[in-house]
Amino acid sequence: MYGSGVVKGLALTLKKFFSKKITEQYPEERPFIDHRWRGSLQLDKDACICCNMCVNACPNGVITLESGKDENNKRFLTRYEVNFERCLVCGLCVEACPKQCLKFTREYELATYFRDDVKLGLYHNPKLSAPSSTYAQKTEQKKEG
Amino acid sequence: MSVLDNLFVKIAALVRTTLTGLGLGDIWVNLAMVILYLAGILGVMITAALVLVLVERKIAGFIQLRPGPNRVGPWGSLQTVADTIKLLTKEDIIPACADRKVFMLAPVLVLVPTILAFAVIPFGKGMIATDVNIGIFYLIAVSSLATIPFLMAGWSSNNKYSLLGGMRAVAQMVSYEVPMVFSLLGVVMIVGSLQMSAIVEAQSKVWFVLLQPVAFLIYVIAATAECNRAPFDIPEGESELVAGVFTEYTGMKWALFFLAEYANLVLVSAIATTMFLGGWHGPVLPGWFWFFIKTSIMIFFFMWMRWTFPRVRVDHLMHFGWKFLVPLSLANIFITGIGVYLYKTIGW
Amino acid sequence: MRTQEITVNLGPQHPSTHGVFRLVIHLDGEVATGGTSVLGYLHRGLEKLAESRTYPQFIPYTDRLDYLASMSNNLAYVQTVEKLMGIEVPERAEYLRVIFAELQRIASHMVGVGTFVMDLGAVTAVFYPFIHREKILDLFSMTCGGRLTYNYMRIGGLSHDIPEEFLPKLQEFLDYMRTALEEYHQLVTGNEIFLARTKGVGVITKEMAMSYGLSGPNVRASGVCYDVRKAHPYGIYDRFNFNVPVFESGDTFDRYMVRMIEMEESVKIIRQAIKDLPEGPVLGKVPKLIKPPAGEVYHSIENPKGELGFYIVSDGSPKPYRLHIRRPSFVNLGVLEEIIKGWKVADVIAILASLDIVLGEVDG
Amino acid sequence: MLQQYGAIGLFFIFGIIFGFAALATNWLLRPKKPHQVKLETYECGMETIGETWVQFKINYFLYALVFLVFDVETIFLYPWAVTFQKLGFFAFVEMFIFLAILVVGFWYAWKEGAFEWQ
Repeated sequence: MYGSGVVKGLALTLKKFFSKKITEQYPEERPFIDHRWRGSLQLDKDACICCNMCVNACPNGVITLESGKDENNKRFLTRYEVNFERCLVCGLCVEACPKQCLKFTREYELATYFRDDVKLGLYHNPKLSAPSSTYAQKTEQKKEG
Repeated sequence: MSVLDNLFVKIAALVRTTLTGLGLGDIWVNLAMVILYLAGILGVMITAALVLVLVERKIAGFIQLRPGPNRVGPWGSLQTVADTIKLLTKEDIIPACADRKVFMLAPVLVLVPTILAFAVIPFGKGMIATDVNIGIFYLIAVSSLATIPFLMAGWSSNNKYSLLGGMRAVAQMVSYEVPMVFSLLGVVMIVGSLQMSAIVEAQSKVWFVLLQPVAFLIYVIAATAECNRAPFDIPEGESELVAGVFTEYTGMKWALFFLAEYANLVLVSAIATTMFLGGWHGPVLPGWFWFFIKTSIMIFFFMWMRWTFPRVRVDHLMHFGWKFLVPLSLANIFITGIGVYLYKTIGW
Repeated sequence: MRTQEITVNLGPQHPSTHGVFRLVIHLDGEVATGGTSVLGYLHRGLEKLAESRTYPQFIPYTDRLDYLASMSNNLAYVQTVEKLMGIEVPERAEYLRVIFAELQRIASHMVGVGTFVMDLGAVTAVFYPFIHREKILDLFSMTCGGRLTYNYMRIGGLSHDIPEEFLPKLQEFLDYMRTALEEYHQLVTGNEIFLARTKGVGVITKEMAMSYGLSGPNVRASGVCYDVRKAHPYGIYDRFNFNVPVFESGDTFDRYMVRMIEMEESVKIIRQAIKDLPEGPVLGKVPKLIKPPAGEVYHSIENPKGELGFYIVSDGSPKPYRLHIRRPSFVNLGVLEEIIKGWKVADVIAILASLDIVLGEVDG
Repeated sequence: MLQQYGAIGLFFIFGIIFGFAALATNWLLRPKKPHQVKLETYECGMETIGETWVQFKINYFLYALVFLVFDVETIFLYPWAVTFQKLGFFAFVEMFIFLAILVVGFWYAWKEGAFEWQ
C-alpha cells in the first residue's frame, strides 16, 4: 500500500529511539586503542645504531638524525627529531628500523596549542651536538619539569 | 482536584477582583488582564521554544543512537541557555547588498502571526485570552500571514539561496493553506460554531480525530508544511540552499526565526489538540495538563517525522498538495456534509 | 514573460558538495539549464610527488587519493609495482588482500549511500551507515593501526599479519551486516518520498555511460556489466563466486541499489575468503631496494568508486620516472555537466551525491 | 466584542515590540567589528556571479491564482459550515452546487496543467 514505506521507516526510528546509545563519552571514557595503533613515536636511544634507515625510509623527510663517533669508531646518537607537522604517520620508519628501537606508542592525543609543540624531539644531547632548535628544547624542558 | 483543575482560572479571577477592588475602571482592569494573559502566553511560548530546541536535539540524538547534548548542565539541560547567551552576544551582520529595512523587519514580523494566533488557543477550560466567536476563522486568517516575513527575508537578503528559499516558502505555504483550511472545515461543520471553546466543548464525548480521521491526517501533513518542518523544509533546504531564507541572518535575527519555527510548532500542535484531540478533555488529571500532554505528543510526532524522512522536492510537494490533498479534503467536506445532514434529519 | 537566468555557485563551501567541489550552475527558476564543474581545490600533485619518492614511499600517498577507500588504493598501487617487477605474493597475503579490499568496499559504499540519502534531506540515514562503517574501521585499526590512512599493503604482500582476534570479530561483523542492511532497506529503500526523489532522476543512458568512460557502480546502474574483478580478474578474484549487480535504467535510484547489493556480494566474497584462508607468511621475497626494470605498466582494479588504474613508467631507478593515476571519481564526474540539465536544484545535489565522488581523488 | 478585538490589537502591538526588544538587547550586547569581507553576500565562498534581483521565473503563478479562488471560497464556506445544520435542505443543496462548480473549475485547472510545476 502507498505509504507503508513511510510507516516502516517511522517504526525503525522509534525502535532506535528506545535502543541503547553507543556514543563514547570521550574525555571521561577513554577509547580502546589497539596494540598496533600508530600514535606518537618513541625511541630507545641506547639501542639506536644511527644507521639512518628510518631517515631514508621516510617519504616526507621529517626525521633529523645527528650522530657522532666515539673512540671505538662506534656511532652514537646526539640528536633525533621528528617533525610531526609533516609526518604521514605511515610507519615506514618503524618498519625500516633494523634494531626495533623506533616504536609507535598508543598515545593518540597529539593536538597541541602551539605550532612549535607539534615537533617531536625524541633525543637531544646538548653537549655533543649543535644547539637544538627551540622546539626540541621545549619538549625536553617539559619532560624534565 | 478541582483546585488544580481551575488553578490558572482562579489566579486570573483573583487578580481581577484585586484590581477591581483597587477601584480601577472596568476598561483598565480588562487592559491589565489582557497584558497578564499576554505575558503568560509569551512566557509559555518562549519557554516552550527554548525547551523544544533542546528536546528536538535530544530526540534527534536518541534516534541516531547518540545521547544528544549532555555537556552543559545535567543531561544538557542548560544547553539552550548557553545557546541563547551566545546568540544574544553575536555580532549582527547585515550584508552590504541587502535591503536593510526589509531585512531588519522580517525577523521582527515573523513572530507576530504566531503570537496573534496564540490569543485564541484554549490552554484549558476558561484558559483562553480572547474567546472570539470566529476563533478558528481568525486563526486561519492570521496564520496565513506567516508567509510574508519569509518572502521579505528571502528577497531582501540579496542572496540567491535566500531568494530561492523565499520563493519556495511562498509556494509551499500557499499550496498547503488550502487543504489545511478544508480539513478544519469538517470539524466546523460538525460543531456548527467557530468559537474555540465551543469546539473543545463539543468533543467532551468523542474526539473529532475519530469522526474526522482523514481531516486529521490532512491537517498533520499540511501543518508540517505550514511550519516548514522536514520533510517539508524546502525553504531552508539545507542540502541544496545552504540555509535557504536564513542564509544571511546572524545573531538575534536568526534566533527570532528559530524561535518562530518552534513557536509555530507549538501552535500547530495546539491547534491539532484543540480541533481533533479533544483539547482539555481527559480523565483524572487537570484539563490544562491534558492539553499539555496531547500537545507534547503531537510535537514529538512532528519531530519524529523530521528525523526519519528525506526532504520532499518542491514540485512533488506542489503535486501532492494540489492533486492529492485538495481533492481529498474536498471529498472529506462532501462526505462530512452528507453525514452530518443525515444525522440531523434522520437521527441516524 | 521574459525571465532571466541566474548563475549560482554551489561550492566550494557548500554543505553537500562532498568536499571542495564547485559547480557553477545556471538556473531558470528552480531548474538547472546547465552547469560547469570547477575542480582543483584539493589538488596536491600526487602524480608529481611520486616522481621524487621511491616505490614503497609512495604507498602512504595512495591512501590520500580516495580517502574513503585507502585499502583499495594501496592494493591497486602495490599490484601495479608487483606486475612491473614480477613479484610473487604469498597465498595468505592474497586472501587477506581480498578480505580487506572487500571490507573497504563495504565501508566506502556505506559512506556513499549514507551521504547520498543525507543529501536528499534524511539526516538520520547518514548516522546508521557510519555506525556500521565504524566496525570496519575497528577491524582495520586492529590490523594495521590506522583508521583512515592504512598504508597496509606492501610490495610483495602486507605489512602485518592479522591479529588473533581478527577473524572472530570479522565473523561477528558479517553476521551483523545482514541485519544492518535490512534495517537500512526498511528505513530508506521503501520510503515513498525517497522513491519519488530518486526514480527516473539523473538518468545516464548506456551509451552515455560508455562514452564518458564511467566505471564502478555508476556504469553498472546504466546496464553495462563491467566489473574489473570479472572482466580482467586480478589477484585471486577468479577463485570466488559472486554476482555483479547490473541495473538497467541508470537513474539515481539504481546507482543507490547497485551499491546496496554490492555490499551483500562483498560479504559473500569475504565469507568465501575466510573459509579458504591458508596459513603462511604475508610478505613474499622482495629485494631490499625496490628497483624495477626499465619499462612501463598499467594495472587497474575495481575500486569502490570504479576502475582505479596506475600507470607507471620506470627508468630502472628506485623512483618512478612517471606515474599516472586513472582516478575513477574524476572520470565519473565528467558526466555530471550533461546529466544535470533540466533537473531541479535539489536533484542536481542528489545526482552529484549519487555519483559518489571523493574530492581527494578527483583533484589528485 | 470590541474589547476582544482590542485585546487582539494589544497582542499585535506587543508582538512587534517583542521582536524589536530582542533585537535591541542584541544591539546592546553584541560586538561591533564591521569588516568589508564580513558584509559580502554568502555564496559558498565565492564572489557572487551576476545580479540576484533579476526578472526571475517563479513557477507558482498559476498555483497562486487557484489558491486565490479557493481562499475566497473558504470565506463563503465557513459561515455556511457554521449554520448549515439550521438552514435546512435548501442551503445544504445550494452549497453543494457551489462546491460542485468549484470542483469543475478545479478539474479544468488540473486538465489545463495549472498544477504542473515546469
